[in-house]
Amino acid sequence: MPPPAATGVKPMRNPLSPASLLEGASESGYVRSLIAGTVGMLALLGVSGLAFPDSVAGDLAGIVFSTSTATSTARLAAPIVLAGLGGIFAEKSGVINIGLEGLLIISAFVSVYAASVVGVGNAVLGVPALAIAFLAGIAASTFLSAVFAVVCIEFKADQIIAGLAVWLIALGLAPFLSTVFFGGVNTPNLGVSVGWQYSATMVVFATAGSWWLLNKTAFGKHLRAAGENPKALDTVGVSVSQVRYAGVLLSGVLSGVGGSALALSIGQFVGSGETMVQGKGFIAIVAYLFGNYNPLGTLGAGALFAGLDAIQIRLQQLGYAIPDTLVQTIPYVVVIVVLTLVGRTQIPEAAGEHYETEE
Amino acid sequence: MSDSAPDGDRTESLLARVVAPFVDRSVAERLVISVAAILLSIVVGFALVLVSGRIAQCSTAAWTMPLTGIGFCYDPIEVYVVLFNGALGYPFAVGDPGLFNPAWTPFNLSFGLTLSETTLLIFTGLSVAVAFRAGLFNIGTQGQLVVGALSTALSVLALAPLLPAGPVAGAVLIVVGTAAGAVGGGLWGAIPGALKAYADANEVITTIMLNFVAANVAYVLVLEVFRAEGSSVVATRYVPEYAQFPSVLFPPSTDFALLALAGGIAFIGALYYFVEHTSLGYDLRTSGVQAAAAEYGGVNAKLTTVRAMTLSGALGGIGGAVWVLMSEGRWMASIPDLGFDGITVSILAGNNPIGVLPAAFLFGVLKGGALEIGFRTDVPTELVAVLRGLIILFVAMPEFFRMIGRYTGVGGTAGGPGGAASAESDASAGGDGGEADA
Amino acid sequence: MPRSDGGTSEMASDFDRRRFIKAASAAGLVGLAGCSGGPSGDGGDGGDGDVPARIGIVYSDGGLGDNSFNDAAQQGIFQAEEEFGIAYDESEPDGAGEFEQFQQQYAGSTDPAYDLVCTIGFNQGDSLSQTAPEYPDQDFMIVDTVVDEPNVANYLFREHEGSFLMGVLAGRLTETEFSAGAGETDPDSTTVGFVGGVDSPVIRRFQAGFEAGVDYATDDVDVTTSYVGSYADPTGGQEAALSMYQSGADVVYHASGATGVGVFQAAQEEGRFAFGVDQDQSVSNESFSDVILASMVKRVDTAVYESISNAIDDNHQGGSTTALGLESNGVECVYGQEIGDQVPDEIATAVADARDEIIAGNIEVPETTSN
Amino acid sequence: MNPAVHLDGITKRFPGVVANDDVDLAVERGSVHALLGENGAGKTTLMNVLYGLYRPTEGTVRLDGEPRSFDSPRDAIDAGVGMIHQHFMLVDPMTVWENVVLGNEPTTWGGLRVDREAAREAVVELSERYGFDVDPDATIADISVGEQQRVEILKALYRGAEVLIMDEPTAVLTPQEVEELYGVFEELTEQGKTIIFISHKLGEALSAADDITVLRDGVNVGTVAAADVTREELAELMVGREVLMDPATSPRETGERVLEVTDLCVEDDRGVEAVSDLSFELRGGEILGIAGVDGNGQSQLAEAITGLRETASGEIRYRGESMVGQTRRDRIDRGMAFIPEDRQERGLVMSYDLTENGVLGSQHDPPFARGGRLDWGAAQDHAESVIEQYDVRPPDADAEAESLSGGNQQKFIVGREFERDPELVVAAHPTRGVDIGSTEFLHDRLLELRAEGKAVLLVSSKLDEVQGLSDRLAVIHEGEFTGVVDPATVTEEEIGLLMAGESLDDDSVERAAIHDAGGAPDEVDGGAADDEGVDA
Repeated sequence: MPPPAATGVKPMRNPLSPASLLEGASESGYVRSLIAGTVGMLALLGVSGLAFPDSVAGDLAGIVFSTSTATSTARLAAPIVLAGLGGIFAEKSGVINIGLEGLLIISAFVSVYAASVVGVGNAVLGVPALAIAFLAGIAASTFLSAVFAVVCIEFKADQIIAGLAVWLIALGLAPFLSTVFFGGVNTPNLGVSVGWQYSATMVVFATAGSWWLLNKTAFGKHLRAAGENPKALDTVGVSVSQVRYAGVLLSGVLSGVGGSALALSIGQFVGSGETMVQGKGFIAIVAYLFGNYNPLGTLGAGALFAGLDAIQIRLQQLGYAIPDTLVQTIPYVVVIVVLTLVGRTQIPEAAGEHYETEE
Repeated sequence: MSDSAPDGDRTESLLARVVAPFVDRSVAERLVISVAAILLSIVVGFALVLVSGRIAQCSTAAWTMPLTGIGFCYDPIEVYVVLFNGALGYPFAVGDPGLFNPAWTPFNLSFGLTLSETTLLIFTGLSVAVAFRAGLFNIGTQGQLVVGALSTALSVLALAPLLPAGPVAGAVLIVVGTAAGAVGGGLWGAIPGALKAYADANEVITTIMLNFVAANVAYVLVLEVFRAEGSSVVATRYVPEYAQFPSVLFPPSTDFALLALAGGIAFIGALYYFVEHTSLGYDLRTSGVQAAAAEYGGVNAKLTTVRAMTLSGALGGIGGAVWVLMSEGRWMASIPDLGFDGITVSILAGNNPIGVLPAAFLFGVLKGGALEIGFRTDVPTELVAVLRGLIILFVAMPEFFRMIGRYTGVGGTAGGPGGAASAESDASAGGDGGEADA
Repeated sequence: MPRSDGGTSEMASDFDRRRFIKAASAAGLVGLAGCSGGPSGDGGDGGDGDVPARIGIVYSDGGLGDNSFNDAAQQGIFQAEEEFGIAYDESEPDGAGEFEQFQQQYAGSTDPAYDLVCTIGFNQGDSLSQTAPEYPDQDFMIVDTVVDEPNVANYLFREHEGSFLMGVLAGRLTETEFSAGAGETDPDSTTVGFVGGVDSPVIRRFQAGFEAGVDYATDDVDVTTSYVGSYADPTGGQEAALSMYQSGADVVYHASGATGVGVFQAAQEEGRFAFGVDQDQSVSNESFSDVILASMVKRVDTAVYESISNAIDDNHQGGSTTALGLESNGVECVYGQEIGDQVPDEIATAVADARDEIIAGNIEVPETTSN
Repeated sequence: MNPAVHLDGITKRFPGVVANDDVDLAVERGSVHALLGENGAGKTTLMNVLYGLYRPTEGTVRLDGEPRSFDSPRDAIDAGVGMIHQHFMLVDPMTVWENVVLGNEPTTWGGLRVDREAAREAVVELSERYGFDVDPDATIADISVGEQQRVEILKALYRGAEVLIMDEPTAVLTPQEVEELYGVFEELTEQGKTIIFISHKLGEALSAADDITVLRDGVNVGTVAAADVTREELAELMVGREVLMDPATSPRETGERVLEVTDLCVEDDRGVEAVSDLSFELRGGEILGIAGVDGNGQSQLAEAITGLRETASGEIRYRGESMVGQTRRDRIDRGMAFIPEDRQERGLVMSYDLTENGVLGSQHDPPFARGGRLDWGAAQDHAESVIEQYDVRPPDADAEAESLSGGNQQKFIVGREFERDPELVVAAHPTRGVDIGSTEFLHDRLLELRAEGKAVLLVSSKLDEVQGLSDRLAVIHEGEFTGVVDPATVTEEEIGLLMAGESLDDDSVERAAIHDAGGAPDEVDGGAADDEGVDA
């Protein structure tokens, strides 16, 4: 009998061995190299910053290692990470959801609308307005994701195109409804806001919960199987459709949390142009691809992008004579460079495919 | 799909699977589904207008529902009359005796605007379509258009003083400017192509990122270097009048030139010929539907990827050139989202170059009609954006319409537009037969 | 020195309430399945009856609800509606590409015909310079830029002058120990901030005036500036302002449309002050009135109202340019309605003095930034 | 006692097709039953009925005498029927234990956590009881095909299967693994399990089964005891006519050296060396067979030679010319034909019609392309001529490739490649999934080509095929030749040992191989190669 073909190359390891969380995060060499690269860069920056405190490196180090940057990162990362986690569930189940941006937009609007209807300070059945706002935002996003799920799973729509449609619909619908309700594409300000600590807490819980759900529960295994080899799941009697519905709906729920948190942190929905979501849903996709479908990796990637943005904001204020608009370009260039260096991420084998049970 | 499928083809075959249903579907069925999708989105939009017309507050009812006497702030019928009739400049005399408006000429402002948008969308639609055919999802047409437009504006502005003003110089400048746009956009498009081919970087992500980069870099360049003296907006100087596409027949304010539209149609023909009747076109679309088979057939996958993205970018760049030389007369920040609209055009067209023409026209109508809606009615113009999204959503789910077709016994291709419409009414009426073979 | 303008502020809050009524009645619709909302029949205006004038207005991109520029213009329309009973149609273009089309729609329309088309925002200027000559019989007005056509009345605001006063105020404040409402200064730190929307010549004019004002008022106060890159990104505005406050800024002045909401938010979080722009934002953004110490008000509403009033009187000021600076109160430093009156007198005096000096021509306020 | 499985009068109709026509089948408890038939005979459909994937149009399924009606595989599983598909239904990136318990995970914490320990224990316990040697924590992608198969069996047993259906279980195994599988069969039947396996190989039905049921065209043409029937009788039952069991090879006349491979190393997609230091040569008029278990570098070797995969090191000379660094296109232009193993992924563009598929590979060459323009008229003529000569059905050049059966798809590919007038044909598993009739036809074509003096490199995991057709037979294991033998004299057992990576001591076999393989590289570089390089 021939020995296993590849054992000598890739050490057999059990991804679920009772190892540390960090072990789970570095599920592949890909994530490991990302982590190593990031840590290395930071170390380099720290050392050169200490060595030459008055140089660019010193300034940069001062920015990167400040608490202000850290909290800023936490705030900016929330919608990206939450939507990114949602994206993992959908894509792991085999449905690529590129409509995350749309889900963020619709939940951002609906949460503000719901809060204004209830009236800030009021409560319905003892539930305070802001909590209702969150629930409403989540419900809206989940509903839209359910439409997406039906269209993709029931009617076998092309996932990429249906996802684009979700984005376009939300991009039109939110300002449309805002105009109908409030007379303009931007809503008035609620006058209250949800502190970033709440968002950050939600991010932590959502990340940990997602990690648990994906790696420790039966559902997580079914999800993975639905995305890798739906037939294997089907033949053991688990409905692929149901698992995929669950995956897509979860993407709606998580994006709903993200969108609501985004709007409620300001207390207002801004619907002009690209809306206040400003492409965060697309960055979320990049984040979970970057994080290689690992919730912790996604958290890291989201933090990376948000951190770059936070640094960018602070760099501007140092008054280097670089045009601000160019500084704003840095995160995008970084994404391209990193993607070029690390190359492909592992798309689930059956993602994007329709699955039909035989008869 | 077999176990032996090489890992290296995963992304390619994934894309191929995504793209495949959109390139080989029979044209007739495609047409029926597109029309049905448009009709269905109109129906949904109708309901949306009704509901929001009940929610919004106004002093007088724009429309009263027959029989019920319930008043609505928005008139859902008028919305569509204004949308489609208005986009053409009101050729139909709705409500008045006689079908046609006798004073109507095609060379009116609204129709000109519609055609102007159509022309621009032809180029961006072709740009997305050609990449799609090669199995590449180019979200970056917008960035390629921005870069192309800037190349056009700068090259024409640089060259104009060297030539004696006049129609000859105009022709030269238009040709050079368009070529510069193609080169600029093509090079910008080649970047994600090369990254995809040689570094395996997902082109969806890189093109999205490059859109931001293009917008920001072009903005800074114009703001800091090429801004017109004294201008308070971020824009270059205007290119000379004679170097812009002349508006023949249509009022100059339409920003529409028949010549540019003719150029767009010529490009459609050329691209169709390229894809269907040339060896390189065969390489390109074979890579799109089945990358592994293309490689087997001696197609250099990497080169084809770069080629397709370059061609796609060049088309986007030409779109930018036309925008500069026909619409705006200069490069200006806040370029409209023609590149993103190109994605929707291409999808509606089934990524078929020929289909791009009607699809671009439809979105041109939606654009022209949106302006009319904003102007004539109280309905927020974002309605049209919602309609656009719905059309894309419905076009993406042909299975839904096939199902309706099966339930109602309406054949896939027999009915044409009418067939699809009756398919829906039949479905609500209960359907007759055809259930047995489900 | 005018403090807050009672009339406008009352109207503004009235307007906000109307919006919330809409939202509330929508909730009613959800609850009662269509028993409320819809046409009310109590307005009585907007019919096709006798109106002294019919006005078309094309807003700047960014849309209504920015609590700023566009809303200010709309106030002018409301005022004219209330006082003259005019009829109006308004359009919110989606982007710069649509300005020309909307302008032409209004200009070319014969049923109804518009007595005046108001175009709001500098970025409509180039479009209008093409539209206006094509419709020589149509009257236009434009805010924030000059279109040199006989049928266009131009209204220019000297925002740099107003911003200069904000700079003086900010510069003096940050050196003083001061607390009011939810905010306080840190006299040890001498930094103030400026948050811009999109980096562009117009916003740089605000920045230039502000920086010059700070320089004028005091020697050793730093101005940190940041552009968010959008007029619709309150999160970005919040982050930019937060980092300014956290690195010691006591006051942040913004010129960034709806992005500015984030600046106010940040001010509240950090217990510092913010300056509003375009409108008296302590009124239009009432929930932040405890940190909005003052606003650089551009009387866009006045410009709109005046041009309509002229149109009714058949006195269109075509071809003329009305420069609305400090002298004509076209731009002003308006103190916030809640905490503005707590500004120490000597600082208010310094601001008022600077205003006089500018009007007298003794101070030349720059329009461009140094770098 | 009732039979464990009794299918009674099963008829299954699909639109336009009767897949099973009134089939009866009775399988005794504790027995191994082979379901034998050609491709398309209805074997798989029948088993899908038993497994609940299809509902029968007519007829009943009885288990232990009780009539059952399954709406889904879940019902079948609950009733104790397990199925091991030909393509394993395993999730590659997951571990063995995860796959075994998939869908029936033991959980703790009120369902919030999969009880990994319990699951592993169950897997270990099961594999010990049946003598399987499987690491429960190994990732599926990392284990051998034979082990994967045992994981599939474990999956079924874990779910309490009493009846195991196996679809072509030996298709991907080495002879030794096949033997081990038979051992597993014994172990299972001893403990009272019932096994039904689907096969189209006479030999394995005869050696592994107690009873054999032969299906032809959806009809049960007979159930026989394996002990009472000969190979020839079975074959006749299967095909419905007399079959020549061995392809007729004629003595060879080798020509010029066409292909020389020296110290070739090739990596697979993961960057692992799949072909290691391989050297051989191939002459005109010769068929070199490469036997081996799938996944031992055959695919990478074929791809490297045909230009679909880069070489890591070493030399490939084709007609005297170095091919390293040359593109796929270059090799097509120089007359290298390739029948790929995955015809639906590579060999054909499934959504193209045959006219379009007919020019695949020649799309830049006359007569189809002139000045960059494609002549669809010429392409159609070409496709029609291939269809006619190679008996492709339906004979319609406008038919899309995906509408053809596997055998006809293969015939079209073979036709297209042979019509290029190649000097070298690399044929990878040319008859995999092809019915007996078409297989015969394709074998004849390969022999014809050989007779014309062309060189053929035949890669196949079917031993009888490579043994029957080849002039020389190289056995590959983990990217290396474990032996080059004379197919006429070597025994199946010897090949099996070689396939498993062991070497043969028998000097005579080895000697023949060395003689033919051409030995030292320098000898290859000199010799005839130089003369031939010119007239390529």
